[in-house]
Amino acid sequence: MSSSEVDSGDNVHPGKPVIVDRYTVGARLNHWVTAISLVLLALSGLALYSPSLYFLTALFGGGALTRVIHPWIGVVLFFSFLGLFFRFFRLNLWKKNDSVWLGRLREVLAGDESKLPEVGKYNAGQKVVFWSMSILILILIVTGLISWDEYFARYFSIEQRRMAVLVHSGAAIVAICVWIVHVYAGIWVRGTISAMTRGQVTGGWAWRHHRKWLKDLVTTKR
Amino acid sequence: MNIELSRRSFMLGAGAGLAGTSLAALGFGEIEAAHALSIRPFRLAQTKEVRSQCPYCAVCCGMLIFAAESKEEKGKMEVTHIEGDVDHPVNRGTLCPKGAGALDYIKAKTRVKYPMYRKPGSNSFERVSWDFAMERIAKLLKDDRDANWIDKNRDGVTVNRWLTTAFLAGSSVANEGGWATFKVSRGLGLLQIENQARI
Amino acid sequence: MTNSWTDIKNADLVWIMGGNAAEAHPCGFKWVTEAKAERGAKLMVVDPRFNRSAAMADHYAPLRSGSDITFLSGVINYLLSNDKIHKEYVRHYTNAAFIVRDDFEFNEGLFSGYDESKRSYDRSTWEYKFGPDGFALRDMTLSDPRCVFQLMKKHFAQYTPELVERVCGTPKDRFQKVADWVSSTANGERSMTIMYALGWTQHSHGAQNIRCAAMIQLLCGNIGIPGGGVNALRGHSNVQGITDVGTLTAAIPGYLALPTEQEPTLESHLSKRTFKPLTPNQTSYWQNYRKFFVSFLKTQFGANATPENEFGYNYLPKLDGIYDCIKMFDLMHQGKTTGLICQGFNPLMAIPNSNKSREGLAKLKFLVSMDPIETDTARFWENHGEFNNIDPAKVQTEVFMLPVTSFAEEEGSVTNSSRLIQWKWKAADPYFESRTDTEILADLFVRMRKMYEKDGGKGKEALLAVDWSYKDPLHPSVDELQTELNGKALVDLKDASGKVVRAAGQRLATFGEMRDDGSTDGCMWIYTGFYGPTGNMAQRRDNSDPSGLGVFPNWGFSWPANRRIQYNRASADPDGKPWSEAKKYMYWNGERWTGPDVPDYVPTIPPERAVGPFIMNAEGVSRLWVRGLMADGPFPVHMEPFESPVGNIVFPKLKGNPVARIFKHDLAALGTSKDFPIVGTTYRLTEHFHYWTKSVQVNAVTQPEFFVEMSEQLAKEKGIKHGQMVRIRSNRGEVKGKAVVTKRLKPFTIDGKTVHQVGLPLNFGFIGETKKASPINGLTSAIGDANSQTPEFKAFLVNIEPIAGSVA
Amino acid sequence: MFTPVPNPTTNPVPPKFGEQDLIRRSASTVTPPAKRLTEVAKLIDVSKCIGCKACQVACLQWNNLTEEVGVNVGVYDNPHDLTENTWTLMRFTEYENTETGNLEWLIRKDGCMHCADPGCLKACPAPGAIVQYSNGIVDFVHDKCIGCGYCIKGCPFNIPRLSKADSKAYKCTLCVDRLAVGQGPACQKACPTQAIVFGTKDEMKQWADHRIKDLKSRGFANAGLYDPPGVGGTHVMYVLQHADRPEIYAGLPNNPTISPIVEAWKGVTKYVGLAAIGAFAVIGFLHHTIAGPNRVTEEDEKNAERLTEGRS
Repeated sequence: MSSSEVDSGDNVHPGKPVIVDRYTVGARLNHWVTAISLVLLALSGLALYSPSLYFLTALFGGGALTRVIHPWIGVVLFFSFLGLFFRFFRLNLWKKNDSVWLGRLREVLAGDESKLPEVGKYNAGQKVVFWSMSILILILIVTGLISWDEYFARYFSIEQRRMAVLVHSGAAIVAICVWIVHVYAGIWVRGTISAMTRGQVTGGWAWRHHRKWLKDLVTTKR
Repeated sequence: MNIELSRRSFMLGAGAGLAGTSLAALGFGEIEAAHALSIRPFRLAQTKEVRSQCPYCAVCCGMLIFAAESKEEKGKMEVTHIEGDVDHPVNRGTLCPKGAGALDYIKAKTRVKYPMYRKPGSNSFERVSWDFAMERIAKLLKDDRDANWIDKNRDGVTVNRWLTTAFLAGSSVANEGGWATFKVSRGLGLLQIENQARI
Repeated sequence: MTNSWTDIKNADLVWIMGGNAAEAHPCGFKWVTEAKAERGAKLMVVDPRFNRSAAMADHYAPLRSGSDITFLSGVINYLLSNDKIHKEYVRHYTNAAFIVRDDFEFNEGLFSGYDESKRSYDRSTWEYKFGPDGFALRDMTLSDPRCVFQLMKKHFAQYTPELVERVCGTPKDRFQKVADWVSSTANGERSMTIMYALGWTQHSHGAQNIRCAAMIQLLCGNIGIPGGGVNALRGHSNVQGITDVGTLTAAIPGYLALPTEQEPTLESHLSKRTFKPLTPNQTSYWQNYRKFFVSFLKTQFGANATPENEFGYNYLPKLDGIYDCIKMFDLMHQGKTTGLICQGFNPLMAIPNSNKSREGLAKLKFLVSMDPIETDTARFWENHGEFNNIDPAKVQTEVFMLPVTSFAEEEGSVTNSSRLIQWKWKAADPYFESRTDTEILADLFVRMRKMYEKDGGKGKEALLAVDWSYKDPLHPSVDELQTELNGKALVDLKDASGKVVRAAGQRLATFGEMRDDGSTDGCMWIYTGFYGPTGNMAQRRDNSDPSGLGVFPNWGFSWPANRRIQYNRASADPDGKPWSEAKKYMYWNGERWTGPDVPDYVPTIPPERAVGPFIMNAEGVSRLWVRGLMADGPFPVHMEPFESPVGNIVFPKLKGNPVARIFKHDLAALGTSKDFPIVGTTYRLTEHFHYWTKSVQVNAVTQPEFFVEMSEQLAKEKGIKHGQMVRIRSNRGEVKGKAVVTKRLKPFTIDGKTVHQVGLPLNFGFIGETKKASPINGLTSAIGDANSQTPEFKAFLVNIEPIAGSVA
Repeated sequence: MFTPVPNPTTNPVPPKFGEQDLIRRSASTVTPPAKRLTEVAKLIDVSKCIGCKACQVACLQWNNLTEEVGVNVGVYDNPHDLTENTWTLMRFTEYENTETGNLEWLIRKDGCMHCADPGCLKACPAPGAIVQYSNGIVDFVHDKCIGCGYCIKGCPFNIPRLSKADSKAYKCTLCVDRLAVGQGPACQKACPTQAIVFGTKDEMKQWADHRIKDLKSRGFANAGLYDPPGVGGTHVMYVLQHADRPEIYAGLPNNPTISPIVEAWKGVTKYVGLAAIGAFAVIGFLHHTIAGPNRVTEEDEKNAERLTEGRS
């Protein structure tokens, strides 16, 4: 099974069109908790990050509440993402073909997938998003805790706390960019969003974008 | 009062007049203006100021005591703030940490509010009336005085003394209270009288 | 203080020793920093610890606690042997020229007349030689071998810098610089002020420490001039006023004496104290003693004081000895005392040997505490674990804790350290049920008098003789009491020509108006004029200073006679001219004495009358030689504390002060350097005031907990870590505190031996906001100075050890 | 003696400055005032400081603050650090001067320096929570403070502290309410030895010169004024006996500046970050416009059906 691209819960339902189960209810819930946290974090974080976006604190009931809520959402995000991580990390492990796929980014962006290797459950782009988010969230939680003065100020020097906020904001910017890529990819690649809403995609979608996954699925679920 | 140079009252400089007028034009009253600015209104405004002096050491620094009606005891004036008296030639408005904190002395947790009495062998004080305390103390004093009074010594010299009760006089009481203390304690015939001068 | 706080700014050299002005009197110390900053003055500090004053000093010299006399004698020797003295001042304004009796002797630390069995001196040989005219003999050339000056030279010759180093542990160069700087003021051009406090008084030879300082200042001519003087920095706000008013065992207001039982009549009392001049033309102001004493009697007994009954003289109690606070607590400990009234006094904390004090208090039938705050004494019967270990059930003492108004809730006059009487106005109403001291005492007194009137009793006559004719006997007014302090004419006072100079009922303007025939009253002559006919001088608030010398003549009232610098006639030479322009103060203008101050002199006596400037002294001059006025010698000698890490190196026969009084219990409680090798010394912290501010939250914040200061070397030797809890023991008790290991304390080398010293702040106890602590006086010994009975708090022996596993 | 400010009056007085005198406001801009106030300063002369803590007490009293009673840990510094209630603190250093062989007890009053270029204000994300008046006062406005603690990180002197009670940041206000009625700060008024004096910044510099001259005459060749240019100068200045080594005074920073990390964070990063986010969004948009959506074709569906055939 180790080389199989199939996750527990994945399934395929022949028919017209073919329907493929891509994400279980648990995975989807987990994803959306993470997603909402991330959006809220981005909004509250940006509000505290740049005076020009301070108006966003209104969404959270003012500056002080924004400051109070942000780190707690961060904690939620961290544990939520931890869930996603353990769900998804195995199929996000880097494979040789991923490098090939990434090497042909031009074709990817052109939507010309015939020239790409067959993709498992996740393509290299998704894997990059997954791993960068994993690393960034780890950085964010660590630096976030260091700069969470209400509880942790006394354990760190000023210099460490200063560095932490700088790294935190840098990491957050990168994370937001990664998030943009992630969301955009979902929109651009039509038929993707249903994977996270209903948990299902069409067979055609799977054939087009994750052919190896579909094939493995058909094989294993025989 | 030549000690105060008016120069210094202008220290805050040119902007002051401007601030006053422009605010007035906006229709802000003084106190409201201060609130609007997030600058706390001056605490001492409309309190009663009294010139006093520090109760601690013998530099006897001049103090300004500010008082207002008590929240705890209606109808009574209580001290709200203390700072140094700039007019005073010795301290010139300064106070040491004791003097600067003298308000916390007036309001100390251990301040005695009522006459308190502890019975022999008891484990606590109980609140009593002034009348009870005074009557009891007077009785104790009289009993001891009557029991141990010496009007003449062995040589027949009139000595009028009472040696079995002692009086430790305070050194922070004012001179007038000090004199009353002397008059009463000597009037009773006490010789065991001391104050802090020796220690 | 001979001078005033603001006068310190006129000093060219400030010497702080036996005190820590920056710590204990920060706002007075301001004038030291002013002298430094604006005058370029130098500050030197000599102290066992590098303290807050030392932090401000240009020169610091350490000395072992208790060795001050040797250090100061070293300075005296330096001045005399190098002839660095103000010669004319010494010749004319001190008794240097006076010839001493031939039978006076000094041997191995003891003066002639010592009686070991009585531990006292027969002081009759410590006297001048008198001529046939009854006046003392003098040699104005100062060369007679029996004149005070020559005796002094001989007496102090052995106090060399080497000896100072051996005894005091002061490095020679550090001592030498002090002596050099002192000598730079022996010229009338520059002045030095000496500031001291309990660091000098709290020794068994404390009074002699101050003698030394006075002698140095006289040799330099620094008494009576701006920026000079010997300035005692007093503790409590009104300790000066309360001492003036005489609430001390043997006193009557204004430094008059309470009669002893050897004085059965008024005349026998007065004749001993009305001193005749010892040289021609002298003022000898105490000749007026009888006027002051009779006026006092008129105030105490009012209409009951008549010429027929010697003005009520025999109503006064008479002494059979003195009852100072050490004696008081010894009697209490012996179970001889029934009751104790503490008015603003916390003796469990303040009196030496707290364990003895606690045992004494437990033997009382009743204890009354009159205080704005709860004191440790008022709660002495309460168990506070190791800090006050007592079983309440076994204490049969009745205790009263009476609420007294605080300083802000009453009005009256208060006398500061420099004799300046100022007014405080009432700012707030009494806190809850509190009453003023006067109201409480009046209530008690009136009640007792009623009891005696109704039921009779012993000593009734004396009790009822006291004048209590206040308008409202339960509330004598401040105005009435102040009038009594000041004095008034009881009948029309007339001058020689018959003109009325003061109408009956009018308040007196000066003590010069007092009479000895009962026609004036006034219980405290030195204050007369402070509430004179023109009004309440203590309330004056004109802070102008026309001379710029910090005199402020119209601010309050400085007793006596509104004088700011005492002995100020000495600021001019015998011809009445200022010693120098730089130190110009009071001078003769051809008609009278003038200057920025009130002359300490009859203003119209011309210089050629050769009346000495020290008008209170029968000699007319100051005393380098103190005659028989001190119990332990006419000159200072090196004496060790009763508990000392070393023997007396200078006079091996002397054990402590040979004439200090020691009670049996206290003798037995002395420890030895074998068991207790470390010198302990107690002091207060700037963040606290005695035992009051441990009840003050904000002060508890700034110094929250008892600690002991020690050198890095001692800490290492004992294995004590910074901030660790340590135990300090003396032969009388023990205390626990945090270790403050500091570079500011250094071990001393005394006669080749290393001597450690620890510093023990005294402000902590078991009542209040600070962390609980045992009274520091649990360690100290109840042996006092031979003259003043001030306990030896500044030098005693302890040992110290770490308490395992307790690092802060 | 530096002439003290006369006693306060108990009559209400209009404040001498206010909102219209702000020259900086955190996370927002202000209209520069038409006329600037004279700059004021507090001068702390360490050589005159006896460490009595009167300033600490006066500060607590004037500002109605209550500090906890702590413990002794082997030093005179109490409390042991600045807190939300202790806005000023005496820090004690025992310094052995090897040149003179003398021990020096250096006692420095720590607290807000009221920098001309305040790092706290720069770091603060809440508009108007930190303000700077043209007379030099840097004040925290607690209604607007959100308690993020960025000011602490922005401060080159490590001064502000977060309150455990209301999670807002606190520090010395230079007694803005006293200055507004013409009084000096409470700590300055109390200081027994005039180790703290207060006046216009020019007066303070002159007074400092006078003090430095005195110190030099007493052998402190390196005596000098601490008015660090790295933060544009401060409105709390020190006279130091050893101005060449401020760090011996309980770690007073030598030539402090706003930390480059903070500068980076509040400066370039902010723009680069927002630009990056914007760029990603724009690129996405452009890509979509140019490349169009990536749709699944009929054929893809067919292929999938083919693959799964016979599997039902």
